[in-house]
Order: sequence, then C-alpha cells, then structure tokens
Amino acid sequence: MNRSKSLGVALASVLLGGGALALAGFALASATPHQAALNCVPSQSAPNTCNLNLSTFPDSMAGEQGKDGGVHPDWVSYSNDNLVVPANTTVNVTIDQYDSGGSLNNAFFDQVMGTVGGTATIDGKTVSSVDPTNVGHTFTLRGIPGSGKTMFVSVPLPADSNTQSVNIGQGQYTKPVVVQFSFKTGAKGVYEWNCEFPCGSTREGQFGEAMSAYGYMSGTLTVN
Amino acid sequence: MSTSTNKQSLKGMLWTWAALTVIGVIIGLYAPAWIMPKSMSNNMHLTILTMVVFTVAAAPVAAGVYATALFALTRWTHKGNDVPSAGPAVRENAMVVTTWLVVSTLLTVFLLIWGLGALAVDNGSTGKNPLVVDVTGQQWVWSFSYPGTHVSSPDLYLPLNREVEFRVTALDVTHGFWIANMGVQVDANVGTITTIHTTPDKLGTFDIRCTQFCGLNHAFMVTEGHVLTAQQFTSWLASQPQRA
Amino acid sequence: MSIDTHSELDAHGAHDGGHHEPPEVVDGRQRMGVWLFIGGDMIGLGALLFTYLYLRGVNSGGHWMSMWGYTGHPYSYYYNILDVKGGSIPNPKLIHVGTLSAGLNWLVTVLTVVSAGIIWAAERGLRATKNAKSYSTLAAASTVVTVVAIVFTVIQLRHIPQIFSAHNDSLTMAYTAYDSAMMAIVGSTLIHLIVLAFLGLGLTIRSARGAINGTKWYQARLVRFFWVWVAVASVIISAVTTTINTIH
Amino acid sequence: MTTTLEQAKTAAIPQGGGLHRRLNMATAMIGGIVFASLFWYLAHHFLDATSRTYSDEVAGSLTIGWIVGFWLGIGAFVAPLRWLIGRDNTRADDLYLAGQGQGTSRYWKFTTDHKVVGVQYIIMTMVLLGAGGILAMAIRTELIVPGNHFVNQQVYNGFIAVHGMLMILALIVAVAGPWGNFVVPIMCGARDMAFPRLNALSLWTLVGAAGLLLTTLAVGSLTMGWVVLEPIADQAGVGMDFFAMAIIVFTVSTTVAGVNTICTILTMRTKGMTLARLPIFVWGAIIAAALGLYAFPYFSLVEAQTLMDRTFSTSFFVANAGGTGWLQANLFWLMGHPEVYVILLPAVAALFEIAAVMSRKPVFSYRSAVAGMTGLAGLSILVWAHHMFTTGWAPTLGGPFMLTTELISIPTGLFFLVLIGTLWRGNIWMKLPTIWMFGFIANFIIAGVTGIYLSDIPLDDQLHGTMFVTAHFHYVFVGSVLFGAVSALAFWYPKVTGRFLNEFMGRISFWLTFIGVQVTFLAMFASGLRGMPRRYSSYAFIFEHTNLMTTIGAYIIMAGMLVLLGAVITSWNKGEPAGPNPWHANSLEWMVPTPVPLENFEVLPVITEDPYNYGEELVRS
Repeated sequence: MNRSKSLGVALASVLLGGGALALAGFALASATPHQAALNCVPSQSAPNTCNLNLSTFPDSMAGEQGKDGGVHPDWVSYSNDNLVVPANTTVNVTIDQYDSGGSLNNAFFDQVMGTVGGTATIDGKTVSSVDPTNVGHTFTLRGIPGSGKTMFVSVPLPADSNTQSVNIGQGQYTKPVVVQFSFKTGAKGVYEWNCEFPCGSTREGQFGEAMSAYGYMSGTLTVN
Repeated sequence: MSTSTNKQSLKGMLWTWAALTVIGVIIGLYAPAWIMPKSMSNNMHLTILTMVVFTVAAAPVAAGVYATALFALTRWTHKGNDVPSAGPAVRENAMVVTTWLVVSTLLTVFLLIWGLGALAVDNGSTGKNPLVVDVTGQQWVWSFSYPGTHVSSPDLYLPLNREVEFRVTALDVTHGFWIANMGVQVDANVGTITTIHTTPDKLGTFDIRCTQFCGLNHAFMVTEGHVLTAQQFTSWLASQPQRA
Repeated sequence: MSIDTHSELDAHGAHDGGHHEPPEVVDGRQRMGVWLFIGGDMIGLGALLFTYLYLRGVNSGGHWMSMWGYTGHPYSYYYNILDVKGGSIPNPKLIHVGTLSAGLNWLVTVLTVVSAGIIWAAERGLRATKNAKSYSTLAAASTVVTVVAIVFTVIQLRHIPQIFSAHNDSLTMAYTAYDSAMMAIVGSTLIHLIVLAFLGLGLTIRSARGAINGTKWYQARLVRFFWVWVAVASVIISAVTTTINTIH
Repeated sequence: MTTTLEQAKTAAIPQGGGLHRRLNMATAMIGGIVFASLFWYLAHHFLDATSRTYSDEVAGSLTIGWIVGFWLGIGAFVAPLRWLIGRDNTRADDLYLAGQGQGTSRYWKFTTDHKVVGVQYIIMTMVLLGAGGILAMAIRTELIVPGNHFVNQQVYNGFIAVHGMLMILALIVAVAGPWGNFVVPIMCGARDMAFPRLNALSLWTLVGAAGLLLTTLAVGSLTMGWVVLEPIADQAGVGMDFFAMAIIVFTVSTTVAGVNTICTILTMRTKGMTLARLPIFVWGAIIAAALGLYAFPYFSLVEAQTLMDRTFSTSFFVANAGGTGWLQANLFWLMGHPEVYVILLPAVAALFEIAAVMSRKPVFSYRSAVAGMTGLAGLSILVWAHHMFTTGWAPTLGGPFMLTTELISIPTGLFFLVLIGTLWRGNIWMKLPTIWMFGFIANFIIAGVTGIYLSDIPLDDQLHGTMFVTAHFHYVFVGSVLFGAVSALAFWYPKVTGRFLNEFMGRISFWLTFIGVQVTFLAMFASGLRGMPRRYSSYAFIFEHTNLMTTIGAYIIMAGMLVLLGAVITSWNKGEPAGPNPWHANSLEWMVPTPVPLENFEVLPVITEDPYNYGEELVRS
C-alpha cells in the first residue's frame, strides 16, 4: 500500500471506529433510565416558597420507579428520584412514609439537621430528633463535592406503625406517617440525596439492592 | 566511528543530560507545591517536601536515560533503506554494570532512609493533649463526634495548632478517610478502629473525601472541614446541640 | 545463530502422542508438568491455611466461633414465622459453634493416606512383577477407598452449623468465620478427592485394557505423585485444623 | 490468510480426530448457553426461593453451567474421557487436532498447534482490549464535565470494574499469549508446546471466562473496583457472581498455560540450546509463567471466597461474624503485585530481543537482563502490603514493606541499563518495532519515578486512592506494556502473516497514541495531586480542566488504537511481503520458513551459540 492509501485507511479506521463508538455511546446514554422530573409547586400563600410532596413505600409499585412494572417491584423506594426546585427558595417538603422500620446503625441520623429551625413536624408534632430504634428511612441531602456549595439536610422518617389501610393505585398500604420540614436552597446545581437507614436487605451493611441501585432510595435534587 | 566523534557526541550527551536534569529539578522544586492543595498541617509540609526531594533525586537518573535515548534517536540511527550493518559487539561491561548497580543501590538506600525518617515523623504522636475525634464512615456520609462533649456533627471542626487524633471506623463497608490538605489518609474499616494523627496549622476550610470505593454515591461522599482558632472552636462546641 | 542440521534426530515430534519420541523423554516432561501443578496446588493450600489462621488470629469482634442469631432450623422455618407475625424475631442470642468433628477429619485423612499407600504399593508391584491385572484390582480398591472418603467429606460438610440472623430487614442463614474457613478447606478436600477418584478409575480401566502395563507404567507414577501429595496435604490440613482452632 | 491457505492446500485432512471433528466455537457457545439454561432451570426449580442468597445461587449455578457447557462444546472433555476409558489418541488424531489441512476453520476449533493458538491469542487480546477500550471511552465521556450526565453512578461503577478487569486480563495475555505461544517453542527449537492439548485448553478456557466477564455488565450492578474490594462486593448485584466465576475460570487458564510454558522451555529445547544461549524473550516468558503459577492460586481462592460469601452466606469478609475485609486485601495483593510483573516481564523481555535485533548488537549484559527479571520476580512476592499502607492493616509492617518495595528500583534500573546499553552506539534500524520501543522507554521512566513516590509511606498517605495512582499504573500498563506489546506485534507480525505491518499507519498510530498517553495521564497526575480520588463518577469544579484534558487525550489514544487496528487488519492480506527473515535476525523463529509449517522443523536444529552474534563474525574471521 502506498502512503496516501495508507492514510486513507487510517482515516477510515478512525472515522468508522469513532462513529461506531459514538453511536454505541449515544444508544447507551439514551437507554439509561430516567424518571420524569418532579417540580416544586410554587406556594400561593407565601412568596419565594414552594411545596414538594414525596412518599416512601415498602415496595416500588406505586412510585415512579415501578409504575410500569419495574425490574424489582419488591424493593423499597421513594416515589420520585428526580426533584427540581428553584434557587434561593424555601422548599416545604411533605413526605408520606408508608414503610416499617427498625434501628438505625448510626444513631447520629435520628437528628433533624439542616432544616429551617432545625426541626421537622411529624404527624403534627414538632421535633428535633426521633427514636433511633424505630426509624423507617431518612431523607439525607448533601452539597456538591468540593464546590464550596454546602447543603446538608437530614430528616429521619419514623417507622409506620399504623394499621389502618389505604389504597394507592393497585397497592394496599398502611396509613402513612406524615413528615413535614422546610429547607432553603442555595446555589444552582445538582445535589444528591439518599436514605441513610440501612434498608437494602443484603447482608453486608444492608446497603445493597435498593440502596445501591439508582432510582430507588436515592436521587438528585436539581436547583435551577 | 572515530574516537573524536565519539568524544564529541559524549560531550553533547553530557550537555543534554545537564539541561534535562536542570529542567527536572525545576519541575521538582516548583510543580508539587503549585499543583498540590494548600498545606494545612505538619504532615502536609512533610508530604510536599518529600515529593520535592524525590523528584530532584530522580531528575538526573531520568535525564540520563532520556539523553541517551535522544542520542540514540539522532546519532545512532541507521540512515537508508538497506539492512544496517552490525554495531559494535559489546556484550558486557563489568565497570558500567557495577557502577549502575552501586548508584541505583545508593539512591535506593537514600530513599529508604528518608522514607523511614519521614515515616517516624509522620506517624508519631506528640502525645500532648490531643483532641480526639471519632470519625464514622457510612454509605455515603461522614459523621464526626467529639468524645466527652456529646457533640456530633456532619462537618468537621478542628482547633488550630492542637494535635488531633482521628479514630476512624465504618458501619457498612470500607471507606477511605482523607484530608487532602493535611496529608493524612486511613481507611475506615467495619468493626475496627484505625487511628491517625495530625496537627492543623492553618486556618481555613478543607474537603474530606472518601478514597476507598464505597458504592453508588462514592463520588459524593465529601464533607467540609474547618480549622478554627481555639477560642472559636470552644464556642462552636458550646453552640452545638447536646446529645445524650 | 549457527545451526548444524542433525539428521539422526527424529523428524516427528509433538503431535505423535509420544510414539516417536523416546518414552523416557515424554515421561520426564510430564513428570515436570505434574510437579508444577502440584506446586500450584501447594500455593492454593498455603492460601487456604493462611485464610484459616488469619481469621483465627484476627478474631474480629470475638466472632471466630460465635455469632448473634438462632440455630437449629432451616431458613424457611424462620421465614414462615416472620411471614406470619409480620415482624422480626426479638433478641438474637450469642451462639457459640463447636469445632467440627476432628475424628471425621482424621478419618478422611487416614482413608486418603491408605488409598495413596495402595496406589504406591500397586505401582511397585506393577514395576516388579509386570502384572497389570493385580495393578488394576488394587487401583480399583484405592478408588473405592477414595469414594468412601468422599462420602465422609460430604458428611463433614453437612455438619457445619448454620446460624440464622436477623437485622432489620436483613434475614439470613450465615456461617461463623471458623465455619467459613472449614467450609472452604473441606470443600477443597472434596474437590481433590473427586479428582483422585477420577484418576483412580482411569488407572483401573486403563490397566485392565492394557494401556498401562509392566513396561508402560509411567502414567501410574504420575498419578501416584499427585495422590501422595493429596494425602500429605490432607495430613497437614487435619493437623492444623484440629490443633489450632479455638481461641484461648 | 496466507498461512492457513497454503497449508490447507498442501496437506490432506488426516483421518481421526473423533468427536473433535464436529466441535468448534459455535458448538461451544451453544453448549454453554444450553447448559447455562439447564443449570439455571435446575437451580430455579430446586433451590429455596425464600433464601436471601437465592438469586446469587441461581446466578452461580448458571455460570457453572456456562463453563461446563462451553468446555463440552469445544471438546475439552474429549481427551480426559478417552484417557479414562483407555482409548488414547492415535497420531492421526493428534495431527487432526493440530489442525492439519483444515484451513481457516482451525482457528475456531480446539486446535493444538501452538501457532494457531498464538494467532487465537492475538485475536483474543484485541477483542479484550477493544471491549476494555470502549469502556474506557465511556468512563472518560462521563468525566468530561462534573455531574452525572452521560450515564448514572450505578452504570458508571460497573464500567470501572469491568474496564479494569478486562484490561488486566488483556494485558496478562497481550505478549505472553500470542508470542509465548507462537514464537517461544520455535525459539527453543521445539515442534510444539510440551502439552499441546493443554495449550488449546488454556486458550478456550480464557474465551469462556471472557464471555462471562463481558456479560457481567448486562446482568447487574457491580459495586466494586476491579480489585473486587470486600466487603462491598457482598452488596453487588448478580453481576458480581459472573465476575467472580469469570476470574476463577481465568486462573485455571493461566495456571495451565504457565505449567505448559515452563515445561516447554525446560524440557523441549533442542540440542545445544543451553540456558545461557536462550533468546532473552524466552527467559521473560518462563519467569513470567513461574510468577503467574505462584500468584494466581491466591486470586482463585479469594474469588471463591467472595462467591461463597454471596451464595452460601459464609463470613470471610463479614466483620460482625468474625471475618475481615483485610483478608481479601491480603489475598488479593498477594496475587496482585506479582501479577503486575506477569504483565510487565514478557513485554520487557520482548523489547530486549527487539532492541538487540534492531540496533544490530548483542543484548547488553545478558546476565543483568536475566538477573533483573529474576530479581524483580523474586521481590514481587514480598511487596504486596504496599497496596495496603493506608488500610490501617499492620502499621508496624510499613517499614519492612517500604524496604522491599524500594528495592524493586534496583532490578528495574537494570532493565534500563540493558535497553540503553543495547542501543548504545548501535546502528539502529528505525522500523515500527523500534519506534514503539522508544515510546516504551520514555513512558516507563515516568512510570518508574512515580512508582517511587508511591512506595514511600508518608507520600502514599497523600496519593493512595487518588487519580495519581491511576495515572501511575496507566503509565505502566498503557505507556509501557501496551507500547511493548505493539512493538512485539510489529516485530513478529511478518512471521505470522508473511507481511509487514503497515509502516506508515503504524507511525501515525504511534504518534497519536504517544501524544495521547502524555496528555491523558500527565493531566491525570495533576488531578490526583490536586486531590481527586479515583473511581469517582463526578468531581469538584477544581478538577474540571485536568479532567477535560484527560478525556481529550483518551480520545486521541482511541484514534491511535483504531489506526493500529486498521493497519493490523489491512496488512494481513495486503501488506508488503516480508519473507522468512525480514529483520535479518538470528534466532530460530526466523530460520524456519514463513508460513511456519506444522511442527516447525523438518529436522531439529543443533545450536552452537546464542542468537546475538551481531558483528562478531568479523571479529573472529
């Protein structure tokens, strides 16, 4: 082969190979599952305030993750993993907690941290900490690593001991514990949150399965 | 190849070597401090100094190899498309091999002595009233508590110029506790407490990052730390909610 | 490289199954291969014993031979209880497991040593008397002894106690560190014995069909090397696991 | 393919072969899938579905089914069963197995001819490198900007684990596989490997393992790095079971290959081929094989323990039941550090060979070369805990392990001495192999110097677990081993195909790859020094610029590798014809015709001196 032909082959290799790789990458990116965004609803009564409603379920049938079947319908889940809120706003969060629970492995997370006033309202009662032996999940949100934009919010969600049952979709659950709290959003960016109560049902640290899989007990909070 | 050209080329090689060594030494002296995070502790001073010393020590060796390789590329390559004739049939040169071995052994011994000395300084505790901090890693949050004070916090607060003893453990899987600005790193292991000492000597804010792969949100297991004056630290402790 | 051609040397080589190369040459090569495999196996045994001794030495949380949980029932038993009551079982107890039967360990070892002895004696007999028939009989006997050892190894494996533990939502049957190490060691013994049984059966059939006989006995020796090594390994394993087990 | 076609024409297909006649890669795949399904069904049917470990038990059974079926389908069990019933192969059977007269189809079969196995290894290496490379590109694409925009953390974590393992496997076989099989027996003056059937077995076992490894991504989240860190590997999805089984099967392959290589070199040398006359590459092959034989049993055991923890609920790595993650770290690195030299030594030894031929000089200080490789191998089994300096395990052993680790710079220094000494005042033939060799020298210096930093505990306390470490070992693996492997490929390619690897494309590829490596990994050093830990799916804004540079560099490497792939494929049939001895070298592989006939030598040669007598005939005459 002469030089120009070799050059042609070299170019063709890069273009063909690179094109194939780009296509594969594009297919992969679009195949990565994505939940629809849950937008914070602006409050009618107060300025610069919005309301966000979430739920935690003992399975993933009722939330976004499992609404069309899902891979693991028996895994615990939050109702949404893709939360969107405006910047410099007070976010009023209401979480309906439908799951049972147990002891925290780290009692540190029985505290309410980073909320407005350092408190949360649980079934109407305002508290700054809960019983660490009877927790269902936590909602723990943290800042962007190393950006200087720190945000740390952690609210324990007590275990649901109600017996009265309610129907959501086709599923039957017990009446939830309602946890309400507010926090102020900081700078724009994508923040990560997850549950810090080990509820993943595998042996080592119980952070496997639902805890280690995207879209069940963790998600993002996009501030824009 | 005549003797004179050989001598000439060796002289040129020496100059190349010297120039490359100087470049290496300059890189060694300035690059680490320029790239690495701001030093905030005694350990970090030592870390940066070791980096500088090792780079400077390695510079002449690397420069020697590069200079020879450059000369091989420019002076000793065969020109033309025919099959090159044979080079000098040198199979062994006891002097060169011995010198090489002696030099590399001496360099190694130097590195070792430096390393052992630095290790003794690095891991030693002065034992003068250290502040004990219990560090707990769990997926994917660090938490810190100060024994004797009933205070625990998601961020780390340290007083200036006082030795700190971190007692590190984990609740689920292995995490890596690392303060990049202080040159201290130790794993947080389940069921075991590992300790590490450092003395912060600059006020300011730093990041604590997890260096041991720990699952889904490993990249987000980052926490801020602050070095405060002794007075600020005391008032911070007092302002924190007490836990039973 | 200077090369002299050498027409005396045989022109057929590797793919002749040793028909043209002198059998001593092929044998020497295969002997080295077997020794190298045994060498690799020795590293494996070393790693197994390292695991055992390391876990015993570290004794994380004092749990070398104990664990929080319940014992005595299969998983489904607890699962049913939990399913019916819809809650977790309260207050797990600290359960101490005992050492596995040293007698069974040593019985397997003795059987392995005996089978190795039979194979060795049979080979000496074959080389002395050239009687392939009696070799075949002895190889069969050795295989039978090995199969008996396999049975006892399986019994030993089945006697490793499992403990049911429940933490929040995580329910599991688990082994203590001691039990885990023993499971790996006994499992490894089992695999080795199965290989021996296969080899023993092969020797029996081959010698009966004349593939191994008074002049072609090299393979019998190769198998014997491995067999004796497994017996030695078995002695080492039993000695270590029955003397160094509890923590005082 | 010239080699196959010409042989196909000249020789008749021998009678015999028995069952082997009907088996090939397709039947192996079918066998694997059928048995995997069967085992899956049986496990699914008979195991306790309420057990927590049920899914792992099913996955584990499936993987065993795959490998058993694959072995059955490729014909790995034919010989043992024939041995069992006393029906040994006839010469016709053996010739059939060696692929006589079977044309290209023998490349897809359980063929025992060492040259066929060598070519199969070339293909295998390229497939593994390609798959690992695609994952590398995906990883770098994710890291262009902070945040998870391309894939999410879960997918990304799987990428880093499988990328790491695929690349390690690819590099373990990259030089030792193709050339340890294709040229080493000829270099020794042997007609084949000592155990031709085991040779085929090791290759096809590797293929089976690679199949398992490639499916791991599809079947579940992998929450560990390639070191299969415990206890976190216990948390991973069923992909972990595939991963562990793939490694166990892989160690079978390396052990078998190691025994085979050692036996070949020690017992199959032709008359006059004393150890002192061995081509230096043969020394590299045997030392690496011996080291692999030592190292891989640990790997096998630690993965078996991981699998047992997951399927039988043992507690090797579970702290609250008496286990400890440090056990995994110890066993893994007992394998892990020697393994680095299993990867490195064949590449270095090949470069010694190439340096001598291309600079038309003897290998400088042959004894230092052998001593350096042996010393490195010996030391490598005593340094494993330097990977554990920051784990908190046995701090008192820090000093001793620092000593052994730093001693490694002495034998490594000998490698430079031998290479530089061989080039010294040579008449260097600047062909493709030489160019890639110079790339190796430039990169290996950087790899070595940064390795010294990491051996020092106070510095390691800062750099461990950061991108600095990642950049360091990528300079070793990509900058050094890959360059050595490409050099070896360019050097022996004419022996395999009868044609030169396209010089022009090879040079384009070299420059792209060389520049790409510097951009990628120098920037990665900077990321690490600034404080970016490794295996991060997202990072702080202060790491933005260096990461962007790394990604750009990685794309350049990809372009370089694609050009090389293009060159390898197009040169195979259309390259410039090379003749049997294109480099005018003296070792035995160049003395036999190209394509190399089955059984290599018509008459076995007798050796009277070593192959490095360049320039000496003149002196003597």
